[in-house]
Amino acid sequence: MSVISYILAAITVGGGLAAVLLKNMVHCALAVSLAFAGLALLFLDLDAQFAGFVQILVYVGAVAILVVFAILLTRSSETPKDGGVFSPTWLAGLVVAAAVFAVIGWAVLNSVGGLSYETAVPAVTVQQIGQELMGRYVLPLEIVALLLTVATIGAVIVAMHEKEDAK
Amino acid sequence: MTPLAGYLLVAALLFSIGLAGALTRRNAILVLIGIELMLNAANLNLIAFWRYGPHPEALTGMMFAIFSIAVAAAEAAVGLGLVISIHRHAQTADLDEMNRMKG
Amino acid sequence: MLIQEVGSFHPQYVDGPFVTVANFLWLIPALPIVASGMIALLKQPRRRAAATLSIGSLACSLLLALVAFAHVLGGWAHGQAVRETANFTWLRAGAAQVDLGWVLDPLSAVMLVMVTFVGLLIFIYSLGYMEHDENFTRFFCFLSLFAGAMLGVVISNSLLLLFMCWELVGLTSYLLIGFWYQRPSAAAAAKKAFLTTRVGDIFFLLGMVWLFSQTGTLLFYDGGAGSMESEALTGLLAAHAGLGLTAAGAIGLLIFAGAAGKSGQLPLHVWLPDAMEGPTPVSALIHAATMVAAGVYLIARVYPLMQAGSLAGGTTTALTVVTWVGAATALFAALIAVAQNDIKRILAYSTVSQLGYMMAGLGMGGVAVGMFHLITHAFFKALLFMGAGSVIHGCHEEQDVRRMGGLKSNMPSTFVPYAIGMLALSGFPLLFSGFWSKDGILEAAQHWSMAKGPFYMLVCGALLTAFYMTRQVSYVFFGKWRGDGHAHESPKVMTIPLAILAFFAITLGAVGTPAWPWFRAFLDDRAAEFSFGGFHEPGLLALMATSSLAVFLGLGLGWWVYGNKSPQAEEPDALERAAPPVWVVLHNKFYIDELYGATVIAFYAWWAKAADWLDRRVWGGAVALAALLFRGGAHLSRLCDTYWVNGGFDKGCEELANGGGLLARVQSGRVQSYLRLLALAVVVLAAILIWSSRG
Amino acid sequence: MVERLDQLFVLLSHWLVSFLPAGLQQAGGILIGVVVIVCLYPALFAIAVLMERKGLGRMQNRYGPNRVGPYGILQPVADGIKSLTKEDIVPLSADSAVHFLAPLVVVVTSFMGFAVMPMGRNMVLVDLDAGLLFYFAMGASTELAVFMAGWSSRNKYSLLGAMRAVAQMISYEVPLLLSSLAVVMITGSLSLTKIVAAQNSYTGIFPHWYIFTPWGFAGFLMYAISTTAETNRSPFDLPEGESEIVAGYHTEYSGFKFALFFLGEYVAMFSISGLGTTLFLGGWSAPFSFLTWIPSWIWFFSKLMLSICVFIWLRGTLPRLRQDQLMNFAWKFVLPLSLLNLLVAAMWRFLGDGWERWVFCSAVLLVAYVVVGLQEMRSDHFGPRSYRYVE
Repeated sequence: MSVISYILAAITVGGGLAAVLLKNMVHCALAVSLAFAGLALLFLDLDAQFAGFVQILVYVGAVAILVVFAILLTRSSETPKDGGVFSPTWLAGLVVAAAVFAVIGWAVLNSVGGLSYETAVPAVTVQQIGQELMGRYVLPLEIVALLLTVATIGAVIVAMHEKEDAK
Repeated sequence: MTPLAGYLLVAALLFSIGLAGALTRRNAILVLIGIELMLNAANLNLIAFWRYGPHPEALTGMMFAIFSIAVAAAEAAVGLGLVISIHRHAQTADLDEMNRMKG
Repeated sequence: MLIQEVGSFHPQYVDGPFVTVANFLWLIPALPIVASGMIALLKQPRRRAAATLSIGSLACSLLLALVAFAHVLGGWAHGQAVRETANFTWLRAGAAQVDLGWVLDPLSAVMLVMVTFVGLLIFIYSLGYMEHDENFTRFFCFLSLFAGAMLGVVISNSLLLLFMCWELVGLTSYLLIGFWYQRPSAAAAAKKAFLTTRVGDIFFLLGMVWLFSQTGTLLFYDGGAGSMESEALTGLLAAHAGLGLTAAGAIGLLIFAGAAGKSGQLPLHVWLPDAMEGPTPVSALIHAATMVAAGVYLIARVYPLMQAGSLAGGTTTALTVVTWVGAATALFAALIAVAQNDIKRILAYSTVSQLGYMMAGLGMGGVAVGMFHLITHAFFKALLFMGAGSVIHGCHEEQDVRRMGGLKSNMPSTFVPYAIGMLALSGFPLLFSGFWSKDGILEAAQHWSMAKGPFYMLVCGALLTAFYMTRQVSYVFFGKWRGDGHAHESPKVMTIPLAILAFFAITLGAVGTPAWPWFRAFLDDRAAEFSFGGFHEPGLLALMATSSLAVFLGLGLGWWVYGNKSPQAEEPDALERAAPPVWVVLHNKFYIDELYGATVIAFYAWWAKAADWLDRRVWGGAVALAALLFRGGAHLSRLCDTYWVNGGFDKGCEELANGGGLLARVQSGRVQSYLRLLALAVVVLAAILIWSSRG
Repeated sequence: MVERLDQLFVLLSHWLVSFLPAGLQQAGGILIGVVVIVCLYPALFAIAVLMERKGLGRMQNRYGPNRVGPYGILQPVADGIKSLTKEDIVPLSADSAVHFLAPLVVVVTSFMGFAVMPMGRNMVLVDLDAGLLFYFAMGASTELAVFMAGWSSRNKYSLLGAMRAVAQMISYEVPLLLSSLAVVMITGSLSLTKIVAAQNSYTGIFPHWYIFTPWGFAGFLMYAISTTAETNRSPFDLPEGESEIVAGYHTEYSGFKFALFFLGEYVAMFSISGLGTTLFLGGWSAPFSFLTWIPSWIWFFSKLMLSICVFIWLRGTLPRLRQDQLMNFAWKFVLPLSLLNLLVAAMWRFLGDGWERWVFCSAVLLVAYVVVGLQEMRSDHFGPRSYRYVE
């Protein structure tokens, strides 16, 4: 874990925490996009170049915008929060999250500790990815393509402004 | 502590932060953001295992991450679409008030 | 009714050229029964229709009977005795089947003619007698029914069919005796008659069932398989029935008990005198000619059974019993008749005594002797009863002989036939039929191998018969009129039948004289030739002399004691003055009724009380107990239902429901709580996995 | 000589780098490249602004700015100084943090594009294998910045402008990607240097630029339309529609932040047209075989300035599109045709050499353009405007 990775990890976790803790919704959205960008950089740090750029393109480019649009459409940013930003049973949630982190952390430390491979940096070219996509992963690719179209149409229909509502 | 364990820990931390966000925040969109975070933590795990795994040239980890990103995007779109339609219907994005599915 | 086969004949019998008679034999009883049915549907005032229907049907039956008789006579004349049967299966239950049928043979032919002829005369007589009675139609309906039933008894070839008609006859006698049911004495007499004959019928039933179980069939003649035929009889003889009796003997005795009940023999004779409560034609028809004769006819019909096992000339225990009972009844009834004052009651006891004669004749002399006396007795006893009827009618319903007298002059057309009848009954020698038939019995009694007792009893009986008949005639017809008002002669419709019967009372004797024993031959299927040699039987003339002596002695004694004296109604009877204690005993009929009252009836009363007690206390108690138990059980179940079921079970269900409510609260609808549970589950699962893998 | 001239800057940087210790050399080289880009493109920005204002003026039959310096040459300097000295007013209710960040993000993401741009032979800062993907990734994040700007200034007009801008950029990003994909499919690589290398050959005197292929020309057309929309320029400059929503998302910006927005906009224009030239106009390759002696970077920058002139020319002539017309045009005309173009490029590649593929591809594309175009014309979108009033 080089210095850079530590920094990037810190940025990502900071973004995540900010996204969760901030009061203003838009700030949360921006914080989360920062986290996404940080994560993309982590990917680059892990020499997964293609994944990193895709992460930026998809998450920072599209999902963040989507979240922001959602926030604006549902006017979440303006409505004054009477009961506070957190739900009444926030403590229970926190405890559970902490428990989950403890368990996973403990599992990670106990299991993967032994797997220290100092492997060479895998030189991954887009060519190879293309071959893989069209080779072994052609079926998942088709399915994801279908899924994306269905999701888009679905989302549009769900969120569409019915005519009768307008009247 | 090996680099892999480091990344896994970061991913676990990010995952639990996402979970905490999902569990504690009142607003539906924040819950979705929490879920996105958890998904990304999972991707980080994948890439870390791919990078420090035995056969990085097999590209499985990375491919898996890429597909996961694609699917997550679709999921985010549908999720937000739902939230928007709920808001239009129930005039609120507050999760506690959306309990019409009560038993 | 499925007519199974036309008729099974003995191979040696060959029937006549035309259709067998047996086929239409059933018409004879059917006609009167159908007539009675139709009369029953008529309205009360339809008197003319009822009379024509019943008399017409009986006339047709008479014609048919004559045809049948001619057929049998023709057969007998050709030397082939005729016995035609027509049997059919009435009931089939699994393997066993019950057959019915009818038979035409000399015995039944004779009876058919007698019953229909006498019946017809009595029907015509009762037209006049019952003229003023408003239940005219009902009377004729019962009469036709009775005639049909009696004819049924005569023609039946099966003991079961005979028994059925036997019961029907009993029923109609009850109905006719109790015809004037307004009078309590008539109702009581009817009931008494019915019950005492029932006692006899029960033994008859037992005998019949036993016969059926032994031989498997109740038919008399069934082409060799009938119960009266040799094959069945040998079977019966083989079976022993205890008390030294063979099955045949025992069954015979049981059937004789039935006959005794119906024919009023000694133990069961009490109902016959009381039956005089019924109208006189009823008494004439039923209690003189036909019904009482049914018992004798029954014994004649089952004679092969009774006689089975007797060696040549010998006799069986059954027949000896019949004889002794007959002789005893004859003497006993004759004694009582002497001390009676009611005109019909005297005749009733005379009938009982004559039936005793017939039974004794059957027992000692065989079927022909008994039957001949039955036929002759039917005619002159019917004559006497109808005569008495016209006397009562004439004296305005007066029945006590002591209030009559001197009717000789103002009721001549009644007096003459009555006198003929009286002479025939008492057996005036040579001229009258009574003498020949009684003589046959006395001859048989004389030759009886067992004992001389019955012979002497019968002779005394004959003497007494002559005595009480002269007493009656002198009281009624001689002396002065002691009644109130004046007696008037009965109309022609009543006196003509008397004349006809009187004619027969005289001529009928010719058929049975020793010189030309046609009747015996006819019945025993032997050729009858006319020869005076018959009289040369050893001791026959001596017998005739003694019997005539007895008759003359009786007549003379009677005229001497009573003659033309016509004592006042209140004066004690001449005999009473002579021997008061004897008179009292005889007048009260040997106190038999009182005896029965004290023994049998008392026993029944006690037994009824005991049964009632048993029923009320024991069974009633048990039922009450059961009821109590049930109520207790119901109470118990209510208790457990309220406390245990409602308390426990329902409450348990309630708890469950609440638990369900609790569980439902988890479905709070809040997404985050679900997510929390999910995460918690993951944590727990992971912990378990790690813990288990570490271990 | 020609070679040296061509590689002038490359040699220059090598020479500078040689002064650095070995460890840092590689980093130093990249640093020099960055510095060059950061200085060069603002200079070009100044020239472009001047050109635009002078060009527009001339088009509108008037002189452009000619007061400052001879023939108005120094106008950009004047503007720069003005923007630096103007007071930077931040609205009270504005979300100061986001408000401050917005212009920065815009400018940074715009400049990021040049990292992978081959401006001359061997003159590319970072030769990424997935160069084009990197470029589009950076391009995608500008929308977020625009939104931040619009939202943070808490102004109805700015928010409305931001929403319009974001919607427009998203709509046209998809056809942009698809049309460039055609080029990637033919060359077989995402790396821009390989794309230029593939075009850098000549048959006779004519270069193998992709624009001279049927699918290339159609692709370039779609690309050009998308770029103008992507940079909110000319017919698609609704976000700053002065007449309706004042200055769009940068209404509340003044002073240097406004200048930054302006700079960001122009740098985005430069980078996207630079990408266009590398993809379709052969990047730094000479137009004719006999002109190869002229240094490669001159060709690159001349094509670049030519594109800018076209932008200015478009701005001067075409009227502004309405929002719904704009959106429908994107989703119903540009997107389907770029998809079709992708198919045609695939057919082009597998039909093999020979005249059949020329005829076939061009025929298909021609028919498609005519049909879809007419269909679009007839639909009411371009007819008289229909008003929907708020009930």
